[in-house]
Amino acid sequence: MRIGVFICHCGSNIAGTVDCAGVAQRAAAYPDVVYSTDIMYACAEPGQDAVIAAVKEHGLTGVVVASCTPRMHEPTFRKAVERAGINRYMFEMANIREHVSWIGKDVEANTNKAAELVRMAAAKLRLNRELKPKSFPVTKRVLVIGGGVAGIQAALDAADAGLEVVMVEKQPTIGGKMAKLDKTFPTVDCSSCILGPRMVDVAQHPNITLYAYSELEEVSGYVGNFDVKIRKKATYVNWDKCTGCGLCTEKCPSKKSYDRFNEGVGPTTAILIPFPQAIPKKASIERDYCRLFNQGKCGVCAKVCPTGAIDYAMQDEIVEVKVGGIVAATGYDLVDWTVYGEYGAGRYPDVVTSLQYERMLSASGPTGGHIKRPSDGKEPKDVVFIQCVASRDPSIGRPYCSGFCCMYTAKQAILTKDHIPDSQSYVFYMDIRSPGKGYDEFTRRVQEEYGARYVRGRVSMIYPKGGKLVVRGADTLMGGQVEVEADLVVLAVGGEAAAGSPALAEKLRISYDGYGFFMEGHPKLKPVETNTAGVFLAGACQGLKDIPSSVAQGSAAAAKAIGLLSRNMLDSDPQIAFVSVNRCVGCRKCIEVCPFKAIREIDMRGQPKAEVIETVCQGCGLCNATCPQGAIQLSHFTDNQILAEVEALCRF
Amino acid sequence: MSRIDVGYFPGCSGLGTSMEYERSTRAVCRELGIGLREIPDWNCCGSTPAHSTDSALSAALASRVFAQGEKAGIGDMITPCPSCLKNLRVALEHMEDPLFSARVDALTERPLQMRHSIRSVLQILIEDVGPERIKARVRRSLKGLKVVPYYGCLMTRPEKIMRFDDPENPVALDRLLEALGAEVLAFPLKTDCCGGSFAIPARKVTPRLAGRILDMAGEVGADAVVVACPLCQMNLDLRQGQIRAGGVDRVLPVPYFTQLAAYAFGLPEQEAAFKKLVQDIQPAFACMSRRAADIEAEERKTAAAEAEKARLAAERAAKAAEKAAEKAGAKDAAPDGAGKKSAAAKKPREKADADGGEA
Amino acid sequence: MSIQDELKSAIMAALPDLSCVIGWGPGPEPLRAAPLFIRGEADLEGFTAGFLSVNNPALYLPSLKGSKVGIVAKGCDARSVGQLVTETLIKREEVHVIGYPCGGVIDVDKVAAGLADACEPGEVGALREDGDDVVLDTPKGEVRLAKKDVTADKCGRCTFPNAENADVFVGIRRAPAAAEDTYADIAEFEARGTEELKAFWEKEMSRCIRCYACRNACPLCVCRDHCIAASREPHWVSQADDVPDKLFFQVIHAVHLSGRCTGCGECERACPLGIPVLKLKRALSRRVENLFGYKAGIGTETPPLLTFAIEESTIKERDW
Amino acid sequence: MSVLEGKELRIVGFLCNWCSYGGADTAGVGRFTQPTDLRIIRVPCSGRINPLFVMKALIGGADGVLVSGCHPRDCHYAEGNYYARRRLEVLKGLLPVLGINPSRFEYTWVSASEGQRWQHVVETFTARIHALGPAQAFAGTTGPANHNRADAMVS
Repeated sequence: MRIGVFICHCGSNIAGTVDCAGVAQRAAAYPDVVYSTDIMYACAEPGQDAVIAAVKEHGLTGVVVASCTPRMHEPTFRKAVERAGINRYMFEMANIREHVSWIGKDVEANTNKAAELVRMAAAKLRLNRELKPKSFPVTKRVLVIGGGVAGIQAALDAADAGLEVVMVEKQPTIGGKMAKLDKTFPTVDCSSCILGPRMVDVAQHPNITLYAYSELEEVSGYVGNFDVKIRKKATYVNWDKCTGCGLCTEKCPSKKSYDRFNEGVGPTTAILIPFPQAIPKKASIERDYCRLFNQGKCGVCAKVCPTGAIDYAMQDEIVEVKVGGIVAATGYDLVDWTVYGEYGAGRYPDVVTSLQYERMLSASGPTGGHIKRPSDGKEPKDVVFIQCVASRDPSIGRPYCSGFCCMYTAKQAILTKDHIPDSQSYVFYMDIRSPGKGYDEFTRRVQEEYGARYVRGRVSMIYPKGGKLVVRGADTLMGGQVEVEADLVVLAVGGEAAAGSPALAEKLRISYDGYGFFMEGHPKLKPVETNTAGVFLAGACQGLKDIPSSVAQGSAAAAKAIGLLSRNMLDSDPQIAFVSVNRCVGCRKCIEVCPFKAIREIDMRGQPKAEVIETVCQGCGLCNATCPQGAIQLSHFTDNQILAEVEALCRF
Repeated sequence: MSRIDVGYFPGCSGLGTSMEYERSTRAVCRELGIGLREIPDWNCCGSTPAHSTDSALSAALASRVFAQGEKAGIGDMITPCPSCLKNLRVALEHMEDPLFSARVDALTERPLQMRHSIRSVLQILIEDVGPERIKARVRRSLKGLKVVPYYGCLMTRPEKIMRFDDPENPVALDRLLEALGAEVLAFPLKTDCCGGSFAIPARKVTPRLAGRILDMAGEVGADAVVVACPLCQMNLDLRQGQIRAGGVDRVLPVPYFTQLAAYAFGLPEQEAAFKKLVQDIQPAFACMSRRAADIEAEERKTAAAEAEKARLAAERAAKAAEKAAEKAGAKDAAPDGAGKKSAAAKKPREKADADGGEA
Repeated sequence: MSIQDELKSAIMAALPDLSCVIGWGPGPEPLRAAPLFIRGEADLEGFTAGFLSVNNPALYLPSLKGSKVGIVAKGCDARSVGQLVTETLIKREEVHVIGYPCGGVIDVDKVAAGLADACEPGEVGALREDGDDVVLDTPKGEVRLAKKDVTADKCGRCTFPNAENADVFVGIRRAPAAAEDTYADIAEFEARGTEELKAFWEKEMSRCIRCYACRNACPLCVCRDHCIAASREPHWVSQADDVPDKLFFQVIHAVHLSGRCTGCGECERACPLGIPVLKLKRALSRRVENLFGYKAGIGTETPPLLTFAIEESTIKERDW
Repeated sequence: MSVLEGKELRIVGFLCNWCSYGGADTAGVGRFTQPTDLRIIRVPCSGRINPLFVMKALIGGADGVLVSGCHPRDCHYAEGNYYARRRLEVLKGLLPVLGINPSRFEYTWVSASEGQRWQHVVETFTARIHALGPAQAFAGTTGPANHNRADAMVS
């Protein structure tokens, strides 16, 4: 091999504490190095041109650039060497900026260290092999998981672009959290009026197939060609026959079911259509509350149903689809706030969550849009809002800001005044966080025009006294304690990743953080991609966000999916594992550990052997470290390449 | 009854302001088979004022207490005072850090050798003795006495140090008082501040905070506020004049739970030491007796009514069974089966009669 | 009927369905039995199962995959079978395990020590068990040695004397020699300190002749011809005859067996130079057992290094 | 290849590309000064790290070996670090019986944003290795030094 070494000064960034010429001189003596020089800015156009010129002039077959981190410019230089006519993988970088010049001032030590890093890079490069990507066809269909506003947006955008879309929603209706809201900030628009038409679009779009009351069972395959199994949970109502007339829900004798859609504000029936605008507008039976399932006799709904849609023997069903890309839009849940003893831990009925309050405010909610205290049904006059409940609280493992509570609390305070003009709202807050178009103005309006009293401080205790709730807290601006006698307390409960998010992440093989939120590919530059190719994120599942941000991310995720599936063929990264079949003894250990199910067993003349599914392999190398005889190797990070690096460093 | 032997740290207030706590604690522990071995030549726990000036000095005082225990072979000890408890626990916790421990050891010149634990009297009564055994020891039930349990700020907090009960809504004292027969009322200010720590820096605050607790206790209809902390007791009991001056007019006795336990166990006044309280508890006991009589009368009435109801129900069932048997008998001639049925139907009736007779 | 005879009839009963049964038969010397491949009644002559049945017949199973094979198994042999099955290196339905209660096996090196100047072990004419003793015919007359003094170390700490996973078990199950493996030998060894141990291995490995007998005797070393000790791709060790390379081979063997080694001790027994290479494997087995409660070859759970837990209750990472 | 005699010791680091290598980059960008002893080998994932690489380095003359990957749950490849954690934790049990001071090896988790933590890890580990001093070779080397053999491997 003929190796060329280029030591970058990076202006004075490297040259300030590394003798670059000295390093180049030492590198010239390394095995197979035929050309070595230092260079002012390797990444700039003249620098790249110099590399290309040297390749041609000296007939180089491999290049080492010692400069910044490969996480920055490896792609740049790979392209450059490719332009020079060398395979892009016949290139190595030594990180002598972030790992040398920027972290030490001792020129002698830095120069020595830089020279050794170059030696390692050259030693590895000698074992590099030319790698070429392979291409494969894609399935032009997208799976959207979650039918909240983010998922709806992603589905509609992708469907409008001509892709087939499969939407899976866990609940019997799409709409998500937004469908539960009465109004939206800062325009105080009717939430269901703006969301409703979008939901209808989903139902009517010829390119969208909706599986409501369904969950993702299993995902296999890889970008462009995922095989997805969807579990359609039994609704005990044949939706092909159900017309959504609602007769069954009127006659159902079990009237004490927990009303999931209404957050338990009022009871509901065991067979139900979640709300009037539900999509699909179909009835389903909550088995836990149905008399027939629990007491063995009833069957009223089956008797009254005009189309004979009720089917008590219905079983879950598995549907299999092939998709090319996946958008996860699973949203969030409210944190279980009853961990807070100081707010009564759920003992006081007149302490409600913000989402329950939305249902009370909603004209289509169980109270018909009248705000009523759950304890006695009376109209409250003094309403206390407590912000940052289960947000920004490390003591319960929720140190993050939920981001939307400040705004919806302001909105709810305004709506309270609208509903009950002689009411007085109090808002306990930590900070008012209202960045966003028209947001800060909104939080000012609630104070200035609607007379909500904002108290900066935490609430230490809520306790009942004479039919009221005493809310005691600090007023950190006035420097004292305040006590408010409230008729109703609304907790602005923060959000957390939707229940089951980690399990879904495992199925999708994407990373998730300690709170269960899915990890984006890069916090700045890849906000909707994940580290698993072909899986994208939209909405609060990636991190809590408000409606416009969720919608924007839904569109962004759709754009990524559309971009991906606009091609007929995809290229695979060649830095993947490969098997030398004659060394493989078929012990299956690599198959066992592979996080991506990218290795399968094949039969080769009666012998079991491992085979890498090239399009699925992500190149982690776990199999390589597992295989006792080293029969499976990770291209570009083979045992020999790493050993060469180790040995370049060894003293003995 | 199994005996429990444990080291005992009375704390300074036990010798003065909370003599009644100390005296009743010893009596109650004796009655429940808890052998108290007082730490020989004990000293201040380091709570006041050392802990606000020098944490190592404060811990050194605590460390000497443990060292004195060690001399007597005592590793586990209890104390009635939550403030002592907190300070001794904090010292133990901090001394887990070798650097801090070294500072303390330099002061005491006597590094601790044993593993130490310290708990409150309330904790040992609830955790080691348990409500059942306490209930079994009651000779003079507190039935009819309406009480609110007041834990104060320290008994369960800081959570990480005290590691006892729910920090916001503790129930240990509730359970104990229930075992003694008292009616424990829901009391939302269980762990509120009594103002004790403001007694010197901000004197006006104390009666206001203490007043709030008394006011709430009165509002929920309590005859007495039951406490477990000498400082709380003093603030709530001694300051009722100041509190009245502040506009809260509630006169309530503030006994220690150990005093009530001593009373319920039938121990003499010199051990219950109610005379040491500023607010007389006797009116509360008078209330209790009246109410107990009412309750018992009510209970008799309901028992009788229920027995009557049961009797009627059984009668109805028997009649129905007889009817069914007749029908069955008419339908097919199977006298065996029918006979069995009616015999079975008769049984509850006999039983109901017997119950009714007893009532 | 003696155990030996019972085993013979069990073998004959099973043989029609099997390509062969592996047991023990006459070896090169009276004290050293050799593996015996029984294909018919005639092969049963000289069959032995007992004190001299040292070799682990499970060694041959992976190479006989594809046909159903029977083996006569001591407890430790059965653990090897169990581990091979767990790792799907062999199919359970392709093995017919005939178990018997093992009372320990001979350690010929210990016999040599016991014989002292009487003769070489190879010169012993026959071995007879007599109660707690063994009696050896030597050119200089009978030598009587306590059986426990000539029994292999592993048998003293044996917790698994009976092949619990056997298809057929002959005889009455024996109580284990020890309730659990305390790894006291490893603790004692480790207590010698790193400096002394470094010198120890330098000395031991300088004697190593790189014959790979340790590897070849190991029933779980299934790479065989593809061992990375001899490959160029990947090239983990050089062929130089120096201590670091030879030691590194032992490290490879130990690391490859971590969470898999059943402690049959064949590696150490096979070493012609008596280098105690089992120590390294046992050190790792102890660690695996402490961390994951896993004992290789018992039960069917996935070996701990081929799986993981999201929260590891026993691993406390260093907090920096 | 020699280190700066008397100044440096030889510490080999194996870092996963996505978290810890990024963390070391972040430390560099933040100019968090660190000792110069460490040489970092970049691998895609801590799961790629065969414990034998660690042993190769230690027997080959590294005075210390440091492995760092993504925090549990944050693995770019979802599970690699979980396997690494088990394997490296087990490996710690081999060092003392081999006669290698177990303090010469450590593994930890550093995310791409934890530049300061990386600095702290490097400082702490380097100080630890300096306290132990240089490792002694296993006597009995007769062949040429290892890297020369590496050269020989290719040619």
